[in-house]
Amino acid sequence: MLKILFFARIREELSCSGLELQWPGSRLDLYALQEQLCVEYGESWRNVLTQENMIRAVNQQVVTDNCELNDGDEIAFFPPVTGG
Amino acid sequence: MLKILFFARIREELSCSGLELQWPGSRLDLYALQEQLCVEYGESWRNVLTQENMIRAVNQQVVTDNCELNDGDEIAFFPPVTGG
Amino acid sequence: MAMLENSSVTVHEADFDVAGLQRGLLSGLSEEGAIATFTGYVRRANDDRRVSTLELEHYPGMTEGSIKAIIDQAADRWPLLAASAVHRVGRLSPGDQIVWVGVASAHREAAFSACEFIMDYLKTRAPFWKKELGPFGEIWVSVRQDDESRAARW
Amino acid sequence: MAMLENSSVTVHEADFDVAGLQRGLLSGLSEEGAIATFTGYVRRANDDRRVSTLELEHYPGMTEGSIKAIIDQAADRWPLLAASAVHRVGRLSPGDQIVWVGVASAHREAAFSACEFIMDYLKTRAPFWKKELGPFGEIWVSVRQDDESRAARW
Repeated sequence: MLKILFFARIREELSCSGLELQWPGSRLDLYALQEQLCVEYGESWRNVLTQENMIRAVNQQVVTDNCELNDGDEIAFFPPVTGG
Repeated sequence: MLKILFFARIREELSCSGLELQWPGSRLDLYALQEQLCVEYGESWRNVLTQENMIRAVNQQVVTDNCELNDGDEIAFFPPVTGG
Repeated sequence: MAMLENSSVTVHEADFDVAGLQRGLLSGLSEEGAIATFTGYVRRANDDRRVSTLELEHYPGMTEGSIKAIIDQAADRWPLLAASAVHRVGRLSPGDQIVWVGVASAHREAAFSACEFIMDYLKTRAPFWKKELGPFGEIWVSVRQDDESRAARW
Repeated sequence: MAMLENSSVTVHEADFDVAGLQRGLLSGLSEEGAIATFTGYVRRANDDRRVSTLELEHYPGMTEGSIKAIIDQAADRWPLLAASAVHRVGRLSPGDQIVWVGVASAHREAAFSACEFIMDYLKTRAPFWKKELGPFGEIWVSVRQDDESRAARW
């Protein structure tokens, strides 16, 4: 299983705070997962998830490139942070 | 009248927290005043007041050179500060 | 990487008490000569937008973990005795406290530097998002370029 | 030279309450986005001397005036909304609070910089003197070279 989370503006634009996907049982990397979401949920999701300043985290660590995923991973998509 | 103040280690070394002097009625500068104190109170005062890192203030402003004094001035001698 | 034992990171909706948080940094051993703190407040106006409410969202788990990691990084760079961070989430109003960071050290240089370092990272890396609500409607706050360049200087 | 209207400088023997002092920096207009504070404490040991009592002496009048001047200098350099400084004198014990400086501004950069600037000057220019008492007898604290070089960087 993969847990996928969306925060802030991204959450609002997708009208979705998160979803769970069955682990495909084969190799899967972050960009393939993103492409899978874009295909499954359509053009509006593609527009959001491919935004230039999108931040992606795997298991609560920000990743700046593609990376291999594993069963049980938590993947998050969010805009630049504005805390403090 | 001149008000003369001593603080901290200087106060202890002189056993004096301050004194008042009649205004001489003529011109007086800071170094002349200091020399007058050294003459009046002796060698022990000279040793203290001529210490290399002595700080002098006139009317609560630190001065690094000699300066003209005026009737009513407040002159202070103290060691380097160690607040905070 | 060093682990600072006396450190805590809290994210919650409730307000916080700066005096109590500051006392929490003291060990009772009187080794602390210096505590530097920072408190962030909701401003009434931002870029001339009049703000009536601020909504703060975060990524539970990652927030706490990333701030803890930042504090440990700070403890690697400066000789710290204690550090904590508190960040509020939910709906806040102008004048409300948002964030508090406090750092204790023997001397002030380390306390100041680490407090500023933690705040810079908290502003640019910790997963919090602010939305401003007001007469203008709703707007997600965007990144201050200034914040990015401040964080990059460390 | 600018005069910062919301500023105060106090020297007294009594302890102080950091939360109350911090609240005193807020105007009620919610323009403050940031407050940076510094609290100095009496340490139990200094250069391995075990300190049982600290005696703090100052130059009444000049102390307040020189700190006020430092705050006004800070307000010239950074956009400040309020600043205060409290310094204790008399006999203090390890763990006691000695000094508090707090600065309010719209943004954190100004608050941090001004707070540190005021503290650096307070350590090197304001007429306070510390005497340490302990098993070693009495000793007037001497100037930390470090403090001098920190003040010189501004």
